[in-house]
Amino acid sequence: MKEMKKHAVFVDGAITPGFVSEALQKHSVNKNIGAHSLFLGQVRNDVINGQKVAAIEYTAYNEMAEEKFQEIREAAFENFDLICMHIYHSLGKVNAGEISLFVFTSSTHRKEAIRACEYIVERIKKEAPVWGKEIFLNNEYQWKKNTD
Amino acid sequence: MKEMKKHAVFVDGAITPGFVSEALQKHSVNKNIGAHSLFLGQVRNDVINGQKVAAIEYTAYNEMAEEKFQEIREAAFENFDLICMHIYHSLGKVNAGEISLFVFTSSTHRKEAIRACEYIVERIKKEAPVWGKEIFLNNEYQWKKNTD
Amino acid sequence: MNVNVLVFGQIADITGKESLSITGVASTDELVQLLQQKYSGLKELKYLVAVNKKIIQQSTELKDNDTVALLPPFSGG
Amino acid sequence: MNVNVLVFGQIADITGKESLSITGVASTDELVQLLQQKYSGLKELKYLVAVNKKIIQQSTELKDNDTVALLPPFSGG
Repeated sequence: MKEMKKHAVFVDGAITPGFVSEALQKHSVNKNIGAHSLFLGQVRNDVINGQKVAAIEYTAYNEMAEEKFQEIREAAFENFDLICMHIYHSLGKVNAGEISLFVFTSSTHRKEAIRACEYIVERIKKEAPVWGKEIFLNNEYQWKKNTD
Repeated sequence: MKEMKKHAVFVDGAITPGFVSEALQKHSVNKNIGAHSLFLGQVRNDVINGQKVAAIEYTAYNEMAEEKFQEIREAAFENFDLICMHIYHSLGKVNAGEISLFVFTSSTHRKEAIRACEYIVERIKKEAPVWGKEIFLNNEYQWKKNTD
Repeated sequence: MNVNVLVFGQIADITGKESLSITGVASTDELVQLLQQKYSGLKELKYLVAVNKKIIQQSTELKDNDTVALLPPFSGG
Repeated sequence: MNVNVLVFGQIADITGKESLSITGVASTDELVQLLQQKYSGLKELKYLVAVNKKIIQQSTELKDNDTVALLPPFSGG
């Protein structure tokens, strides 16, 4: 039986720049990596109907999301020549200007890393059962809509 | 006369994970950014004719390279809907496992950031007058060849 | 027979809670009809239905203790 | 008339120095011929020629104090 390594994806609150640099630092020991591609989603303070977004509060169908992230992970390794990859997504409140999604792919060559990263980001946006509640400065809210 | 802002690209030695996190941190104040795309080139310890690469030593035709980076920068802003972009490239010795190129694009939406980042990386590889000398563990060397 | 129903996002706003326990429905179509009677706001919303974490495209028979989730459009990232 | 010649990478390995001062050449073709006589290893190398930081595709007339660079294939990043 193939053992499935567990990969934690959900992070409580914002993903910090320090978290990103630690992730990078860990990969310096893997000296057959030639290219890293990183995507970071940052919360915007959009103005919607005159109200400014102060934060997004993320919730998820955790068990289903974890299975989906695992499925995306396996598909990425199957479709691209990757050495490693990581997905981190916030749950809970993330303020405007903070980071809520971090996708990190590493490969021997740049094109595989870049394409895999984009592939993973697109699948997460379309397929991961995660919802963002846009909380305005006046404490009202609306449910976020993802653009294509 | 249009004033041209100077953008330092060359960095002495390796680009550290801490440098990357500081760059990210600085962009948290820009709250109309929704997506960052980062490319990081890492030096591989390739084995070539039985010899393992220990480091790459980078040299450049600095004045021409700076003009080329500025040209790529302007073309990126013209072709993509970017909020900001940064290029950092090492000069001097960078050990295997360390980072020698850092391209950083930020946009409102993910697709523009991702595509601009790839565009910039490809142009740097093809057009920037920079040379890497692969130094082997036994102190012999050869001049690096970029793959397509 | 009992099924667990999980709701998320704006659907949870309508139901006022994130999970419901429903008895006496044999299929997802029956379940959705029952929920629409109970929560009329549900009719105006777009959502996918998942049974035991798998998204279904057409009405699916339900077994005791199945988990059905109503998933409004995803907006992660 | 004097031109400054800059060489890089494996070309600097052949010349043993990174810059040369050359007099009495009127065009880039003349300059390259002179350098190939002086450094025969140059004939086996691929390189581009830049005059005052602009890459040229064909022989170009040189003026006093122009800077000509011989650029082997780039390998940055």
